[in-house]
Amino acid sequence: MKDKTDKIELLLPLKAEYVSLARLTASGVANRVGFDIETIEDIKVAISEVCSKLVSVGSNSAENYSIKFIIQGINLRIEFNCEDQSLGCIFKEDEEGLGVSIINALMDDVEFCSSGSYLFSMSIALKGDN
Amino acid sequence: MKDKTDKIELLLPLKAEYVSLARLTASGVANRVGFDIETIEDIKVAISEVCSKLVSVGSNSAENYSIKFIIQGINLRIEFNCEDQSLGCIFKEDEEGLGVSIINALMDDVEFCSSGSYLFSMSIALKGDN
Amino acid sequence: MSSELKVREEQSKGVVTISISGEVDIYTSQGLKEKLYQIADTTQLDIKIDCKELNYIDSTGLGIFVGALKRAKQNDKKIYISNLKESIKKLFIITGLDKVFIMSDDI
Amino acid sequence: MSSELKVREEQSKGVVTISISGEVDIYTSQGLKEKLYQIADTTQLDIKIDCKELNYIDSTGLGIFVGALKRAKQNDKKIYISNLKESIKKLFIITGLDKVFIMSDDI
Ligand SMILES: Nc1ncnc2c1ncn2[C@@H]1O[C@H](COP(=O)(O)OP(=O)(O)O)[C@@H](O)[C@H]1O
Ligand SMILES: Nc1ncnc2c1ncn2[C@@H]1O[C@H](COP(=O)(O)OP(=O)(O)O)[C@@H](O)[C@H]1O
Repeated sequence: MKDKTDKIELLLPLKAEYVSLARLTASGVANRVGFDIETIEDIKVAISEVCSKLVSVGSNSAENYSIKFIIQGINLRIEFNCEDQSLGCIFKEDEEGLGVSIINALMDDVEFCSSGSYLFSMSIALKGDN
Repeated sequence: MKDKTDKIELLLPLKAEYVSLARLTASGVANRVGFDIETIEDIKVAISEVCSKLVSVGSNSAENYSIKFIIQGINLRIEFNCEDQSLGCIFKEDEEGLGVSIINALMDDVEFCSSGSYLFSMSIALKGDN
Repeated sequence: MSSELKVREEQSKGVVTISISGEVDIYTSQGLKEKLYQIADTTQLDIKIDCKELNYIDSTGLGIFVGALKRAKQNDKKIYISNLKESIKKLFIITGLDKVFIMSDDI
Repeated sequence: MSSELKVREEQSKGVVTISISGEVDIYTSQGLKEKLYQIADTTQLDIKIDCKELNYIDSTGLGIFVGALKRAKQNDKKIYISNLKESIKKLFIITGLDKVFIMSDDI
């Protein structure tokens, strides 16, 4: 596993029927990083939670959103963005919903309300037993 | 099958190890359009031929290339692009290589040397028996 | 790869069994919701949701299970969840839903 | 999903059989190339490439088969290709390579 950064980005229509495509691409990325099957399933669920939320919230101005996968050594970071910056925080900070619980439990690190160049980000690293 | 246009875009590092990810994402897109398994295999091969060529040619200035999937009704159009516009025609026009034969045979329509906003494009439509 | 979802309904031994196969996500869940709510609203029997062939579910689907449970309870019926794959059982534990439903692999 | 490739070599009945399983693409092909060329350069037997478990191949892999054939011919040996899946047999037909190799499912 080399330590150079690789970036993969997927742009998808803000439509429910493409959320499964986000999962499929995510499984390929996670497989390439070297995650085991169980962790790949976790990553698929976490990504799907964010995509579902984005698709449900929707946008009046944007048709697409992006998922950026940033592979750095054993670490996979996933950033979500949308041209429609008015979306702001896609999950409420004190939200106790199923989606938020799942994302928090499955990912190592979650940034719910980003002040950066993206709406939402989360990351997960290969563990010792991978 | 609705006739609105949906666009999906995948940005990949110009590296051999990500070509399989292009195939994986392509299989998800083609499945969503409604192609049968045999045609999905064909689309995967055609896309892989273009990716392999781009990766072999390489670039001094660009690190990534993009694959844009444009779904319009029963038609799937696939455009390849790279920030490094000096790449020009990625296949020689009179090339008789295996890759070119395969792409020509599997796709309905191929634009080897584009003057448009992309380097290369090809398309395929659902047939009557799909 | 395909995000297809199939929902089958069957009555025997005093339970109505709903077998779910495929993937439940925001796109496929609508059909499941209609079917499950309609059964939960009207059934005279307890409900068993058989997840043996369920390959994927996320909060959209879990929310539908919770909605069905509320309806079943008003109707004085129980919901049993059975044959969950490990990766899915994990989601029930994370969300505490393993304490809300009757988790059962053997009825 | 995984683009892994496995290459096994076995001798029996006067042929050396190379069994390829997985996906041959620009990333995985290097190992196949080394193994196949080395065998084609040195074998005293004809070569059978068994593709029963080959799920994917593109021009990178086909080019390696052609390269191996050139080497085998200099060595006065033949290459048989067997058990191709339909989607892969199609690529041999498209490229005319079905006339260049001995296509055989039964040796
Ligand atoms: N651990 C739990 N126990 C019981 N009910 C729960 C639990 N977690 C969530 N719920 C209920 O599940 C339903 C769906 O949850 P959630 O996804 O948070 O809501 P929403 O879909 O409105 O965002 C809500 O009715 C919520 O009250
Ligand atoms: N139909 C064919 N019959 C015999 N040899 C072929 C055929 N098509 C291609 N080849 C040979 O296969 C090898 C690889 O083909 P190709 O992919 O076109 O070359 P390259 O890898 O140099 O671009 C070349 O040596 C070429 O001559």
